[in-house]
Amino acid sequence: MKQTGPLLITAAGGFVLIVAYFIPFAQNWGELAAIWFDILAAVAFILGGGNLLKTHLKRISDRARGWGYSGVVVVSFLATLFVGLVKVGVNPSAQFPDFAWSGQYRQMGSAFWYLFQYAFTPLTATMFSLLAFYIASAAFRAFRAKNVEAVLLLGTAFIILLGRTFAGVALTSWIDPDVWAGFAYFTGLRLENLTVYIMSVFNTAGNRAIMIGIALGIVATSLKVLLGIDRSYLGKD
Amino acid sequence: MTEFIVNQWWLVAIVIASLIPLVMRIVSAGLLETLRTLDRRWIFLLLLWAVLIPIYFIGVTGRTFPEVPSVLARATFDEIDRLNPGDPILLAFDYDPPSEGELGPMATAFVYHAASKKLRMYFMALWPLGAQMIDNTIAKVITPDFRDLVYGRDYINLGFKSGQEGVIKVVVTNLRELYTTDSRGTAMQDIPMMEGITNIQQMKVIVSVSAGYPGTKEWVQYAVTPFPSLRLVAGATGVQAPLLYPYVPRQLPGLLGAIKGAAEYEKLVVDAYGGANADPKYLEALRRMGPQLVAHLLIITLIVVANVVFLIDRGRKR
Amino acid sequence: MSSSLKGKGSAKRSIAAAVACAALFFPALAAGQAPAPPSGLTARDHSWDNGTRIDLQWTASADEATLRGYVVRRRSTVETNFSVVDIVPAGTNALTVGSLNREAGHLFRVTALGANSLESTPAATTAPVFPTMEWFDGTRVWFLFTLVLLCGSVVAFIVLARRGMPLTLRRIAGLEAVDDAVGRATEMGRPCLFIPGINDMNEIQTIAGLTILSRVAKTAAEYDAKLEVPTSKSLVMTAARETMQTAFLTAGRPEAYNPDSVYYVTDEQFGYVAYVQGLMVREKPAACFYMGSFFAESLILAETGNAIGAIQIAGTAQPAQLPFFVAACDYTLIGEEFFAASAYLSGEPDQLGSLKGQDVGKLLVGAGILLGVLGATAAALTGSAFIESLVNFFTGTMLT
Amino acid sequence: MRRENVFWMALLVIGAAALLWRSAFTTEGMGREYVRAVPVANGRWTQSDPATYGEYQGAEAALPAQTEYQFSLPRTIGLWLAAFFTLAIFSFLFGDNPFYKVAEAVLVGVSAAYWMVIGFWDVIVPNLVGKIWPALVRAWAMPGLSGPEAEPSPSYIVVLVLSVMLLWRLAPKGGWIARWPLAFIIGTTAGLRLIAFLHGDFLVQIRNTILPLAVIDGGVFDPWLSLQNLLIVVGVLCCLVYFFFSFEHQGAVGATAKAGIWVLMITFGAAFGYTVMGRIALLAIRLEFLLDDWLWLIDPTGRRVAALLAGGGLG
Repeated sequence: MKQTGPLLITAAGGFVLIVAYFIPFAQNWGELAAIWFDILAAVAFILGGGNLLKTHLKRISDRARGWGYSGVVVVSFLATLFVGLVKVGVNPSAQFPDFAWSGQYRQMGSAFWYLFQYAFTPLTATMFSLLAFYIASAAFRAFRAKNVEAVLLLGTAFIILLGRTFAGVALTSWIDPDVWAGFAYFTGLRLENLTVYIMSVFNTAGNRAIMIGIALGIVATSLKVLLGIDRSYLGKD
Repeated sequence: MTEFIVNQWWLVAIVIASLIPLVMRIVSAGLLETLRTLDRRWIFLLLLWAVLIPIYFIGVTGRTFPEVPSVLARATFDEIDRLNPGDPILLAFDYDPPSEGELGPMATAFVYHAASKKLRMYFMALWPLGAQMIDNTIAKVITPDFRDLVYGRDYINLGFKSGQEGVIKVVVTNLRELYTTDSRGTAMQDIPMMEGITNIQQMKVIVSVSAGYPGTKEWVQYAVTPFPSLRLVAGATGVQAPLLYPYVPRQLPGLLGAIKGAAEYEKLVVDAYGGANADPKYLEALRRMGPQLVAHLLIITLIVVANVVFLIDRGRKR
Repeated sequence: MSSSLKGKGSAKRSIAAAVACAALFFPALAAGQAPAPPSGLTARDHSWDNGTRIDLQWTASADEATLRGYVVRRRSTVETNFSVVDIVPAGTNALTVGSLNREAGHLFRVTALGANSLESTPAATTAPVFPTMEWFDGTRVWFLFTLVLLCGSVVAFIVLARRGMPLTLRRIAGLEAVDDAVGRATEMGRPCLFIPGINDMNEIQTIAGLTILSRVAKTAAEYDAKLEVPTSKSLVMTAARETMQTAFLTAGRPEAYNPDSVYYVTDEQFGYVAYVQGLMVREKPAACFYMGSFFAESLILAETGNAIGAIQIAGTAQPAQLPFFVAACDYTLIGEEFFAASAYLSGEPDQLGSLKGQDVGKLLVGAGILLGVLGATAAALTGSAFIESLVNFFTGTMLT
Repeated sequence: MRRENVFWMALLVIGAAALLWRSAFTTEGMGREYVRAVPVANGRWTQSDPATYGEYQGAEAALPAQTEYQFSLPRTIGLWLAAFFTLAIFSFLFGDNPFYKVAEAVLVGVSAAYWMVIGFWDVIVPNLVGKIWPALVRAWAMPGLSGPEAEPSPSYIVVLVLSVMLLWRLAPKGGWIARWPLAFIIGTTAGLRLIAFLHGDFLVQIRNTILPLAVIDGGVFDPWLSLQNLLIVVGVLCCLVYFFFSFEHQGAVGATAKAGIWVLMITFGAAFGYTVMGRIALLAIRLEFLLDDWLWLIDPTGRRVAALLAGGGLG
């Protein structure tokens, strides 16, 4: 029961949705399943949030290395949760001024908005911007002409990098039919055009093949899940 | 340039001072050895200066690099520019603050273009934070510069709906099924510009500004593929753009890739509607192309240097 | 082929423009007589559909030879004005109107459009027609065919493999390295880190990643290595715990399983990566596995892992992130290889059979592309309408 | 390395001192936020919209005792915090340090709660409670709920049951019950994705690859477009061969697979090049924040130039 039940639910859920795709009156079941998933994922936040609290409270009580930072996690977590759920500092919606809870929880000027604007946004955006540095160091370290594959990888990146800036355009702007009529046949070699060709030919071909392969991989994986061949996440006993 | 260096001597001093340890290292250990064992933090520092100095330079002097719009940027521009005043246009903003740097200028330019053309704008978002991005863009463009446009008559924020691509599937045939109110909670029947609008197929153009899933790809898959008469143009991040090229031009007639695409489109819009002294806030991407250029050149130099060192070493081994 | 499509579209548009011009600006200039009207307009529900289509049929106008085409108009019972649905070229006498509302009845009018841009009196339907919904969507019958073909080949090879059909497979670099990496971490006395991507359980890549986790966890249990799995989604945490527990049980060391080694961090992509990045420089794992759906964080993880000198094995089906993994990791499973990895790692016959089935799928794709390309080329070279219609049937009906 | 660290610390201290001096003792100043009071709901509340220093100066010049534009202390504190967080994250590039650890802890705590709050107000309230008990939600948080949305949907009871089963894990016994909703999620995901990828990506990509190898436009043979089509078709086929699992990559198959890898490498190189652009822009916007919003060193959009507010021409 503990294992066959979930296996049956998996198979039934999946096959019903596959069949529903061909039956007009059931065609919106897929969307319904997606909405249900969102609800379940939102409910699961209780598990995740609880786990987060548990992990960090344990570190604090154990006085584990760096427990002070766990304290910061717990405080910022609980504070944000409280001001967001209780809508601290949120005015009712202008449409319904008599409904105290009708305001948007992320309304400008509310406590939750302050946290969003001055903590969440700068922190996430700066984390994201670290990528600029990492990309430079990766380019320096990994792009070495060790073999044909590596040469193609770095050569293409090189052309795109140049072709997408003003400098690249200037570099090959001498290939101009106005300079010499014969250049009319070679304008394709101008960097900005070369970039477009690489994107529309090789990039298209490569991505298409990858996408076709991925679709086949997803078909096989989904089937294995539905047939109960892949089932490690359903536990044992 | 010289004037800039003289006036901002302190910045020059900081940059030079910060590089002194590296120079000392090169002097003591030799250039090749330094490069071979280069601490990646030196690369980080070089990149920081490569981005920061151009920003500062452009910020002080106000100069930008010229942009030549590419075919795709022009195609995007034309898709919107051929519309007539009052035509409905859907603006789907599926991104969040971390992608603001790339997509913010595009969103601004799209709204500026649509507002200048007096199109009826319907905003919606599949990302929770997209609704915020819509409000920000409206506050940046429409509220200060198009005071004659009225909310509910000329533009509307339908807000965020959860359900990812499921939302697209539904609104393509029946908008009212999911959207009974706008983001402010006003019922649909009380909004003048919603009269007669029952689904997304009535939009003349769909503009998708997206940073990932769900985004432009899902709009192609679930809106344009089943209803090929829909016209979709997109602004995408540099990461997303290569994945969208396979859809160009049949399913996706216009595509702006990364800050470069934004700068090209910005230029087209500002040239057409901004006048001689365009508000600098509409030139954000053009300004950002400066640091872009220098950083690109730095990365190219790094690749070249790394390969020279690599080839010298390989030559010695043989 | 694409040019012919374009041609048709622009012809339609130019006719529409002509109609508009004639009607709006030059009513007096369009001298001459309106053409004879079409007749006998019938409207019937389109069979085997999802209730959005109606088939129209009419008898040609007597002036068919000189016509520009027919203008089809529609209005539902809740609307007051007719609106143009389509303008079809002369010689056509049927049209399927789509995207209709099932709740309302629909009325149609067809007029002939003369060479002088004058329209005839309309042929009209009298009673409103309702599109009805059948129990099977006939437009998807070819898709059903493809589905059965592909799923069938996967299932068939799974069955064959169970019956003992010998299977040979090519090597995938990187998969052999999984066990070695865990082993090395054990020797060095340092932990292993497994990142199952940042998407939730509604993503097949996450599920595929967890299947690989079960193998990594089993090896870790055997070697007695420490394995840490921070997750970005609560549901993934739940599923990963089940996976780990099962793996430790299979390895015969259920007592070594520590549920706290799988934990939730935050749903926010960059919050998660900020945490993992910090974790990596502080705990210095010797082996890092990135298996699942990744976005911008891929390079942050891979570069940090590189800086601490960890062995890194990545697998994802996010094409945008593959370049970064390829550049910064020791081994990368590209796209389909990632989905194949669990089959390779388990070595069970049914798993390997599914790989054969995928290969048959690729053979079919290759054959289909070759046939289609040959047909399209032949159509372009010979200009044969028959071949073109065959190709159009293939791309427009079978492949939609 | 030691000496270098001392050098860096010295640079940082000098820099910080210069900033403080500039903020406190010069006319330019730095890092202040201003707001504009806007009445909402017929004047029942005032909302503070962001305003610029330039607007404030303009308003002050026009009417010295005005109250519409004001200096905002909470937002100024927020701005300085944001700048601190930005620098703290950047400091990780130099090495792990207490500033980064604090920023990381705040980020984890705030963002985890942030997504929970979104899940509660945007998913659970409208899509679960609102479907099962719409009257409650209308009377409480969503007075605008109306039409078919306001009808109770009994099928959502199923989700409620699944939710309870999912949370059963917290109970001391019967944790396996939580596997049922998990099985439901995984099963429906497998079914949905199988169909979506096959119908969306798979067929579309095959269809788009069926291109004529000889392009004849208006009766004229177009060699470039023909070559382009040929390269695309051959490229796709070679890459597909690379993904074959049944054959060792030797002989002709090996050569084709090799060509496939080459196409893939070009694809990856192109994607890499493209991404660099995006990432630099992200760094640029953070540095713009530091230089413009916080330090007031540059002012590309003229936000600190006193503007004449009356009239305010249209764009």
